[in-house]
Amino acid sequence: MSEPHTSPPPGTQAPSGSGPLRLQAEVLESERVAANHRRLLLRAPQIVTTAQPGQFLHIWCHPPEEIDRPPSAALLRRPYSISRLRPPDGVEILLRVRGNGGRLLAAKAAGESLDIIGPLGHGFRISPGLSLAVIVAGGIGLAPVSFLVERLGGLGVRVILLAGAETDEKIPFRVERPQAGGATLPEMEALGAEVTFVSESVEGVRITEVVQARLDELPGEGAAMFAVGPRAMLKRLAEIARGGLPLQVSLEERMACGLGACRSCVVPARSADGASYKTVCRDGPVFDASEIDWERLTP
Amino acid sequence: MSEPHTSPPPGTQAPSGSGPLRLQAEVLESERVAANHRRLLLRAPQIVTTAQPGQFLHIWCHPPEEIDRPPSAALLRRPYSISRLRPPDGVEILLRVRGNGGRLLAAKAAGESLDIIGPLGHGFRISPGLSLAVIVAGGIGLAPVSFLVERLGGLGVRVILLAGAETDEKIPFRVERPQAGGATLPEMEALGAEVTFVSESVEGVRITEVVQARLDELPGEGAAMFAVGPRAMLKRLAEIARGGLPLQVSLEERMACGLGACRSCVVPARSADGASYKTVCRDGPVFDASEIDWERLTP
Amino acid sequence: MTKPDLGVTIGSMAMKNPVMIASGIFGYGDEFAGLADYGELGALVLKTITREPRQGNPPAHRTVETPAGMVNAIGLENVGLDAFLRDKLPAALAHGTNVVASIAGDTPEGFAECARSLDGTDVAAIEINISCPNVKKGGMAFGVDAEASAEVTAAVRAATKKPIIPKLTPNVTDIASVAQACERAGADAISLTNTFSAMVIDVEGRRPLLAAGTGGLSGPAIRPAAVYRVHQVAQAVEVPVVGMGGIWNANDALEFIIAGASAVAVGTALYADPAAGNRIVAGIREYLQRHGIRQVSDLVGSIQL
Amino acid sequence: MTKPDLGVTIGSMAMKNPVMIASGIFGYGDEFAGLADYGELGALVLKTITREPRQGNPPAHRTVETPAGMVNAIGLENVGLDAFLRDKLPAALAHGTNVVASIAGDTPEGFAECARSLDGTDVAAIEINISCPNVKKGGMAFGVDAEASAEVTAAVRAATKKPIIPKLTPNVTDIASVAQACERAGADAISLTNTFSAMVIDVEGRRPLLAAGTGGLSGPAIRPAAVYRVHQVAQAVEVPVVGMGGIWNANDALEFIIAGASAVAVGTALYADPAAGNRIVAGIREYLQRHGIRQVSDLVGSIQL
Ligand SMILES: Cc1cc2nc3c(=O)[nH]c(=O)nc-3n(C[C@H](O)[C@H](O)[C@H](O)COP(=O)(O)OP(=O)(O)OC[C@H]3O[C@@H](n4cnc5c(N)ncnc54)[C@H](O)[C@@H]3O)c2cc1C
Ligand SMILES: Cc1cc2nc3c(=O)[nH]c(=O)nc-3n(C[C@H](O)[C@H](O)[C@H](O)COP(=O)(O)OP(=O)(O)OC[C@H]3O[C@@H](n4cnc5c(N)ncnc54)[C@H](O)[C@@H]3O)c2cc1C
Ligand SMILES: Cc1cc2nc3c(=O)[nH]c(=O)nc-3n(C[C@H](O)[C@H](O)[C@H](O)COP(=O)(O)O)c2cc1C
Ligand SMILES: Cc1cc2nc3c(=O)[nH]c(=O)nc-3n(C[C@H](O)[C@H](O)[C@H](O)COP(=O)(O)O)c2cc1C
Ligand code: FES
Ligand code: FES
Repeated sequence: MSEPHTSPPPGTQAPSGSGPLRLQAEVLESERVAANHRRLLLRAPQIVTTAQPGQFLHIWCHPPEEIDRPPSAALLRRPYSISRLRPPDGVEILLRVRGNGGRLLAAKAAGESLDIIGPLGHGFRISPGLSLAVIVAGGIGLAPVSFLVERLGGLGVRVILLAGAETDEKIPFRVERPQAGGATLPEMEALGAEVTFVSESVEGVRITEVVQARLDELPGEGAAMFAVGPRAMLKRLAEIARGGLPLQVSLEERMACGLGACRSCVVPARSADGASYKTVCRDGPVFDASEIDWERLTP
Repeated sequence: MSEPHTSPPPGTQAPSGSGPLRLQAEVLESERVAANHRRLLLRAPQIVTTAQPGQFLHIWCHPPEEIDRPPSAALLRRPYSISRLRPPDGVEILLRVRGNGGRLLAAKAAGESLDIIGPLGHGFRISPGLSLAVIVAGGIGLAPVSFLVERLGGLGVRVILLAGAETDEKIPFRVERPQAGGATLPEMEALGAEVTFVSESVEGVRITEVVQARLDELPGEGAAMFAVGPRAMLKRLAEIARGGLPLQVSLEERMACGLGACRSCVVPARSADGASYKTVCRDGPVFDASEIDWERLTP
Repeated sequence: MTKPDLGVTIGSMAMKNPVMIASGIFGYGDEFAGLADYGELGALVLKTITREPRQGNPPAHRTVETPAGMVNAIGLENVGLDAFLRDKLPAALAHGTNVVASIAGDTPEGFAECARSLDGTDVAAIEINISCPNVKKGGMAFGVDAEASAEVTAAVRAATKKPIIPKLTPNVTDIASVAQACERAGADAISLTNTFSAMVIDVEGRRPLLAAGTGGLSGPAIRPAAVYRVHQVAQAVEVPVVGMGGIWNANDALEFIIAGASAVAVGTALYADPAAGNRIVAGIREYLQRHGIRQVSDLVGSIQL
Repeated sequence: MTKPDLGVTIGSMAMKNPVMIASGIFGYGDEFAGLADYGELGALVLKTITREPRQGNPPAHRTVETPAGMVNAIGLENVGLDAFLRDKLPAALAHGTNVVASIAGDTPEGFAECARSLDGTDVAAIEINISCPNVKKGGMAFGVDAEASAEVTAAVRAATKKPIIPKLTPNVTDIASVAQACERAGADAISLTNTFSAMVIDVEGRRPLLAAGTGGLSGPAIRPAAVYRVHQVAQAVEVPVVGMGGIWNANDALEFIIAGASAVAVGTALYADPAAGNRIVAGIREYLQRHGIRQVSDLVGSIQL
């Protein structure tokens, strides 16, 4: 499972070879899903037919027809994960409003259009023998998880989702705390995942501690871990998982082109030939943990 | 009448000495008044009590609360004439949508606020003996005219308005062409002006030709001309009026501060002491024609 | 935490906080009066003056907006030294904070003459504008050359006991060596940057949009280029540095301070927000408080490379 | 009117229109393929290559957005000459328009080696990158000095018959004299500008935001400063000039052409709009038609001062 995925191993669901598309996607719905978080549903049938979980869209945050006018804020496109597909033609993204780009996107109303390029990058690889997927997600890292859970469910893979955040407000989903048992995310349960959610502010633990505690329960065979979240979390997971579960991680880095051309978004990689950087936008965003040089990866 | 107006002659309605204010004015109404033209009604009681016809507001085109964030387009404020007062607290501006600034202002909805500085500059001076005012306005130059007509009417001055534009669409008012007689502007008639309107595309004449043709009808005593419009029109009027009617003109120039400090918006002036530039924003925008060095004024 | 100390010192000029208004932005300060409490700022640098009044460049146009910036070609229009001393300086001093005069000349002696006349006044310091891109003689012609810059600085040094602050142009290969030359010639501080030489063309008319042909670019657009140069100069000299170029908010000002500026000046931003300086003072104070930093001077040049 | 003629010639390189892609923006052209018809453009300048592969600057971060611009510190990461010739050039040539290779080295001979290897290929011209602000050795270290620039140009001249185009840095006092030195040393054209040295500071962390410390500012922010320099150089040399820096739309491109550029290159804008070059070609054509100008070359340097 830990081969570099420029040539995906047989049986792996590789992104189609047709290359990224640029298109105008109509905003079908825009909805507040939590404090500072919005869900946008876009009409983009071409994305629906080719996208893989873990891939992203590179989005021009201004009206498509204003492409001829240089903006100040959000001059560059912004990368957002594909959060979920809504066949036949819907694509969802979940956004946390951070700066100018997020603000502009959050203000889009149904009926407006977005100029998007995608699907971009390499997503999660699901090997044929997989029977149990442990997804670890932190904060806005939950954005691409629905898509992954659905895909895994469709393939008959059992899914355990271990999610965490500093506070309940830092994720784009509703948190439920039933009388008995721990906190959960009903929307993720509805997709078939077995969910554990911990918020540092309520449960007082970090998701990596939960992962560590539960590692022993997991079967050695047929299991794999998929992680999306802050770098500190991913680093810790890479330690925890070392030598044990196969681990794939989704990384973020500042981008310009989003296509692998400009070499903006590189992360330090381990590789035989000494070429030491890989691009998040094209080689990633999902990497096998073994591809990354975790020592050199800045937090 | 041709004294420089830094110290306004007695009897003249000079702007109050309190200096410009900066305030947040709520947009009370925003209305399309013609192709590419909008009327904004702002709540700004402090302006109502001090403004003079011909003065302007210097407007930050972005939301007031975004002043801490540098914009790209419309970094500088934009000058707009006070078009009309709606006591007790309303101030109207009429805007032709040109570039980024105009576009942003045109998009403001009722309930939003504008960060404005005003009233700025020196407006039209109305000398006590005035009995007939001939207002000549071209295109968007009609913006400040309502305020002037109302003020003159209130003082019992007879007002003849001679207005023109390339096409009917280039002014912020409705044009009416009755069966008998020439084109007129009903809204201006309603304010008490005797209106002649000519559109180059329909009537095939320029407003300056109309002015020239009608100069002889006018009494030599107690009459004055007030002009707002493109520089070419003002230049022509300065020739026509030379030695005859006293003429005041309102000029435009690119501004930064709007306050007289940065010396951006200067126009060549005639003056005894050889100081050769005056600022549109503070010495103007309304000048006595005799103050301007028309030869050196670029078109 | 007790209130952080925002005070900084530039030569013998003690400032209650590190925020100044940049030269040329608000004239001699009278027209902006009332739109903000300028007395609250660390210092006000007035429009550059010359011995004789100047009319500046021809109009139509003198300024033009560009992406996140503006280009100006005012051309040092100013009332001249005498009118400045008589009509302008008293009102500026009435703001109740440090007033810095900015001077220019066609020759080192031209600068010195202005400095000499200012020596007896209450100005707190003198900025030496050897960096105006908008005049043919003097201005940037001095600033692009380390020796010429030093010569002007030395001439001014000989003419006044006031703190003197040469203001540098970014339009040079090696701004640090110009700064060092000025320091050796007796500068008490160095300020930078003035505007970047620039040109905007009216494509429809196939003419420069500015009547002067060319001008100087200022505003947020130049901020990263200005921070770079301030950092270069701060590494190269011992005297304090006054940083400017595109400062719009407290974060921007802090970039300059962390890069090595003891004080900062706000320019173009004032046209949007006459209270930009005050807003920035408040933001710096808030930052210090949030980070538990007792005095702003601890932040100067605190960048970890 | 008949369709206007957009053709221009740079040395022996005939271009169907004056619009290029700037070096480093879209790598070797393969990743952008499919997002626009790059064959429709006048020329494609590929990422600068060096004799040996380079890893470039450390990440986190290599780029950061700034007001109307971006600062990059890629640091000439490239596949090296051999992999370029073997893997990259053939695909680039397949776009069906002029391909310009961009080269750099630590010494004049390093540049010459690259040029020699390119001489036998189908590249239409060679750009000499003596202006990269993001490497310690070579790059801008040459470009800030007229003599060193000429030395590199002469070494490359001796190594190839292809048209050679030194690319200049704006971070100099007198860019016209650097251009003239390159012209005398055998340049067939001059291209400018590369990025402005810049720095962005993470105020919360009190560190540079770019791991390399400093970088180069590009994008609309620098356009007026770039137009100025292109105008200066076009006045000073006889050879054609390739203008760039902040071009976003046809109006911007026309500013450079009217200022004296025979061709223009589009950089940062491509990140927002991969078809920016094509959009600009269309806009230039529309302008020529509207103004009844028969050929774009009539517009070059047509500014009335
Ligand atoms: C592959 C990938 C997938 C992502 N998916 C999502 C998602 O599904 N939902 C979501 O809310 N966010 C996601 N992000 C993060 C998102 O791209 C940033 O929050 C966004 O770019 C911030 O832009 P801004 O203008 O709102 O914020 P600002 O902070 O103003 O951005 C300033 C600059 O920094 C860059 N930047 C800031 N944060 C990040 C970041 N974390 N990663 C990369 N560049 C950054 C911006 O692109 C911009 O160039 C993803 C990032 C990557 C790389
Ligand atoms: C005293 C005064 C009063 C005015 N009153 C009105 C009015 O009542 N209604 C109205 O529609 N317009 C009026 N104008 C013109 C108005 O200010 C400009 O149309 C507006 O600034 C254009 O900004 P923009 O961003 O929409 O256009 P852009 O063309 O994108 O502006 C680019 C730059 O040029 C400046 N500029 C462009 N045109 C003018 C101009 N004519 N005068 C000064 N600066 C200009 C802008 O301020 C800006 O800095 C007035 C101008 C002045 C000087
Ligand atoms: C309209 C205008 C006029 C200026 N006049 C002067 C001047 O007279 N003397 C001077 O030293 N700098 C002058 N400058 C430069 C500013 O003081 C400042 O150095 C520059 O604008 C960069 O700062 P900013 O980006 O914050 O505006 C002027 C700038 C502008 C925009
Ligand atoms: C990410 C990035 C990488 C660049 N790499 C190179 C390069 O390898 N060689 C080079 O000559 N210029 C390089 N440049 C500079 C551009 O070619 C161009 O000169 C500069 O960006 C100004 O143009 P722009 O404002 O249109 O981007 C690079 C620019 C950027 C933004
Ligand atoms: S963003 Fe350009 S290589 Fe990844
Ligand atoms: S705009 Fe500053 S003086 Fe008029």
